[in-house]
Amino acid sequence: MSLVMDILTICAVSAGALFFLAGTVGLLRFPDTLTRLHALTKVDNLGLGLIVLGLLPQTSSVLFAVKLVFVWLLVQLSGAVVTQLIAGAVRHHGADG
Amino acid sequence: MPAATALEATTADGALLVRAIILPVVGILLSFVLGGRYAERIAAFLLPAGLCVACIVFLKIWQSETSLSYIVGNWKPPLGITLRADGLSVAMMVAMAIVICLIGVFAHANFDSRVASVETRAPMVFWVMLMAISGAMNMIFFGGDLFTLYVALELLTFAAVPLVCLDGRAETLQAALRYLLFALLGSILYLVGTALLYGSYGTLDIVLMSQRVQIEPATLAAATLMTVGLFAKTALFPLHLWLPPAHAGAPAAASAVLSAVVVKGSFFLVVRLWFDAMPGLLSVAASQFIGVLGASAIICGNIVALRQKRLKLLIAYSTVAQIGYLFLMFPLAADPLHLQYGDVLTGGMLQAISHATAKAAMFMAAGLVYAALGHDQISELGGIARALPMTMFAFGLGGLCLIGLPPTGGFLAKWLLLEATIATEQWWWAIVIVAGGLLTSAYVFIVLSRAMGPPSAPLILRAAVPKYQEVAALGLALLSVLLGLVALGPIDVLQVGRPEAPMAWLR
Amino acid sequence: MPSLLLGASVFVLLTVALGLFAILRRSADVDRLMAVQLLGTGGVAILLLLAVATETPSVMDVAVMLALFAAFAAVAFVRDASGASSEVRGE
Amino acid sequence: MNAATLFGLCGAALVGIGLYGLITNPEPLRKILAFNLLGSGVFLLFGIIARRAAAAGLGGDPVPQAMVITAIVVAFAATAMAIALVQRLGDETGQASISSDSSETGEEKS
Amino acid sequence: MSIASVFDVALVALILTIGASAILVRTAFAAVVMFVVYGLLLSMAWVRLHAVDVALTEAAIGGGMTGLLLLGAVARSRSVNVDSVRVGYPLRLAAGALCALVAAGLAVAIFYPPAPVPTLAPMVMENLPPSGLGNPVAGVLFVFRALDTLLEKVVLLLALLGVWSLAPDHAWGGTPGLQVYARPDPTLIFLAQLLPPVGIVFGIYMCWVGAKDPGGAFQGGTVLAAMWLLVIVAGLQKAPAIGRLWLRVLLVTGPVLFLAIGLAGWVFADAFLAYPAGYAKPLIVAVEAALTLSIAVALGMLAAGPPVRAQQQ
Repeated sequence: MSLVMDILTICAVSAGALFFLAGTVGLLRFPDTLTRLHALTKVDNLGLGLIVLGLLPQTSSVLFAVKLVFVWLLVQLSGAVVTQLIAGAVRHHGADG
Repeated sequence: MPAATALEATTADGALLVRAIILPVVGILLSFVLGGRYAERIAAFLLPAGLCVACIVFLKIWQSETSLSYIVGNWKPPLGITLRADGLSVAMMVAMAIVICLIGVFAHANFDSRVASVETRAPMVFWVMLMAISGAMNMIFFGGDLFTLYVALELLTFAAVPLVCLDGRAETLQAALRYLLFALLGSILYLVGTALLYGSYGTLDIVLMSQRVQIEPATLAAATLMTVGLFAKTALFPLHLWLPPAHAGAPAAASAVLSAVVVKGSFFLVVRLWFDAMPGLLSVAASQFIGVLGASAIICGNIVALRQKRLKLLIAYSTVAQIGYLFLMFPLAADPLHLQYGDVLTGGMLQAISHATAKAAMFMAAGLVYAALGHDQISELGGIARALPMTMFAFGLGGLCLIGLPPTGGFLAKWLLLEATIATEQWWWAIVIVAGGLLTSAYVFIVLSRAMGPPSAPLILRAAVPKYQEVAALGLALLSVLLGLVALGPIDVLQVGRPEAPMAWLR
Repeated sequence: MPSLLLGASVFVLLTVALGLFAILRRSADVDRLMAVQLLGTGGVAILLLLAVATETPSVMDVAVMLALFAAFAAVAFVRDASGASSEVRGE
Repeated sequence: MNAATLFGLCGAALVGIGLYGLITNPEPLRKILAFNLLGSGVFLLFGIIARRAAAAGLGGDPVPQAMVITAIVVAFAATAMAIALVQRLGDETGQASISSDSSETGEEKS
Repeated sequence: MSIASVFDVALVALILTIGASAILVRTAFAAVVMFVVYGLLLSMAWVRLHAVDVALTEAAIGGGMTGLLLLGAVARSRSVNVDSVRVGYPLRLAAGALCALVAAGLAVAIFYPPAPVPTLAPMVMENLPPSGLGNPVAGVLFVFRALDTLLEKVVLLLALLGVWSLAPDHAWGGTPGLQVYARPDPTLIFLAQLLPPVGIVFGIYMCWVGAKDPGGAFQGGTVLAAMWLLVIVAGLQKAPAIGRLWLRVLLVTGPVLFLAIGLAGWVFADAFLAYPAGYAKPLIVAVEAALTLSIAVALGMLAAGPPVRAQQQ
């Protein structure tokens, strides 16, 4: 059982880390601000999400697990709002902000 | 644990020390809730109460000839904090309490909080900050722990900076900003030192530290950084640039507090550091270097003061010079061959106290002149001595004290320092002291002769000066003169709690 | 398992660092803001990994703290942008 | 070299960097920022001293840690006061020379 | 080299680079953004130094609140651009040499720790049980060095009064000049409605957990302050006038309670700031709760700046 869990953890955390890499590459390569913003949201959603998913089997208590999910939700919320705000600013002032 | 910790306990009257610190804190908290209209009344009650406590502590220590200590929360150092009062602290405490009280009397005219029907800005800020300064000074005098002293130092900074720019003009704001940056740099350097010392000795308690301290790289680095930081706060010579604009730009009562009281706080910490926390660590070369800084301050400060056109700036530059005298005690006290330790410390402290009284009187006098004339151009002071005789008399007496003429406190202080230069065969400092006195007498004479001369145009006083303000200034000036008489009386109190001789030389 | 999680945290730190430099090289303010956002998320991930790897639950509170404060830079920035374009209320 | 020493060297370097910024940067706001950097370097020194003294089942000596918390709050208060001063100064001097600075705002963003 | 040390080396390198560029970068805005990033990195460093209490404080105050203050200042100073005359090259060189000397001196000082490293950790742990606290840092702050903590609250109040003192005379007693949105922004309002309840719960949790785990009044208070500021910035609530009685009362509640309990210790435990045996924990928790509120209000008002508008009667 614990082996399955460990494999799950390894897969999910690695995948999450790869999404961080992918998001970063996107930030580097994408041509304009809005598409770079898009890459950033992928990091927020999937990168952190997968890492949290991978960490869940390793937690020792329920409270711990709840906190993990809570952190993820919090980042979702603030990430979404921040991208909205940035996008709005870009629309108002052009990419130079 | 060393034996001394086991012995140390709260002494019978130690609780007085806590009272001296709590009183101002209570005043600040009360003023916030009751509002600025009551701030002055609270201060009018609490500052004299603080003076009473100070006098009681002074008498106890003078009579019993032992220091007081109080262990806060019954947690002994190194874990807890101890408050200690020795001769140096009580002498300074009483002097500062008197000066602050008289400044309070003087400030009533400018910061009367009851004239308006609602809370107003300047009175609220001034009175709360005045109480905060008195509390912070007490904390600095009693604090037995280097980190507590850091907090006290910050308390002093935050109380002093807003006083500089109370009138909100651009140039005073600039001065306040510069002062704040210097002060913050000073306290952060001090903080680095406490970190390193804690890392080396596992305590920040001054007495424990003095038992454990050794000459090693970390300690020397810590001591250097702390000293430089405190120099910046005290405005010793190359780090003095913030002082003249800040002290000259503030309202008269605030200038008096800043010049007379606030700079003494960081100076006192330098003394604590080198003579109590790390006795004997000061090398001869380092002490000579500090002496050179002090000497440069005396010469440069006085020369620049001589060239000032405005009275308040002249007094501010004279503060730079007088601070220099304070640091002459380091080369004189650190001389390894002659143990003139005690007398030199006494001289230094007397200089601090007499400068406090004289300088406060002079700033008040300058403030009154400004109020009466609407300017403080020295060249146009003619006739003011006839219009405000008491004020100019106070200014003159303060000037005598700064010059160091007998029987003033300044004379006694400089005499003790001069004696030490002879005893330790360091004649070069004697030249500086005498030259400084001559330069000081030159600018005091210039101001007085202008003031007594005839006016160029018929003198019109813009405002009547309240009598009690003049009396407050004169009172302080008389105190600075009478201070010379302490030689007959309680001067021994300064030696209470001093070790017989600096220990490290004997090691 | 702890060493794997630590390794993952090193990986995330390095990618975040890479992204950080790239974004900070650009001169537009919006890109700089994205750097803050990226590091906020990356920092949360790193702290979570550290918390589990070293079995110190309290580290997770630090992650919560970062997540709570991550939005603030953007809020302050947009406040500036909208303040510059139109009248700020009350002034 | 252990972790404590590494972070200690980092703290020492930050003190140097912050001090440099405080001395050489003419802009008050940048000076304030440099002061904060300098402060955080000093706090790190406290941190490594605490870490170095780990004992009794604790990851570090709690006494310096508590001191850092106190010092961080004090540093924040100092920053707030300094920034308020800078802004008031800007208001006072800005009113005198509003015309001269309007041309520079666009340039700074590019 | 273990993985942990690879992490540490990478973190230190990143901190130093970001820190140096915060000083050297050209525009003030870029520097402030760097500083915010720097604050985030630093809280990771504190985690690595096993100082979670400090990491929490640094994340909240060092990165969050200071960043907010600096960003706000940069935003306003843009319209009044300061002409940045660079300091001359020789002076910069001299300053660089001096700073390198200081850094090197410090590096030497910490490179050679004393042979048995002095520590108070065992003494703290030995004396902690009577207080009923589980968090040694809270023990130091509220039991052993309570005087420092009390005085620091006074420092905070003085700094606040100092900030207020920069108001023009006519605005005294009025509302602070915290910049709010001109137009209500739906996204921001959404955030300001959703985040504060979460933040408030977390702030209270921080304060409550501080007795046994990392956390406490400072960290909790900062979170509450941040949430308050968010609500004000979004325009959902107005910043209070500084003359308000409730504001003043909240500001002093914590210090007053602390002082009162300290004075009660004089009577009941025969020393100022000592706690009577058996009552230590409830008393400390009460003090922390009151302090959390006071700190929240003080930090929030500090960040909000001096009053600029007279209060409408």
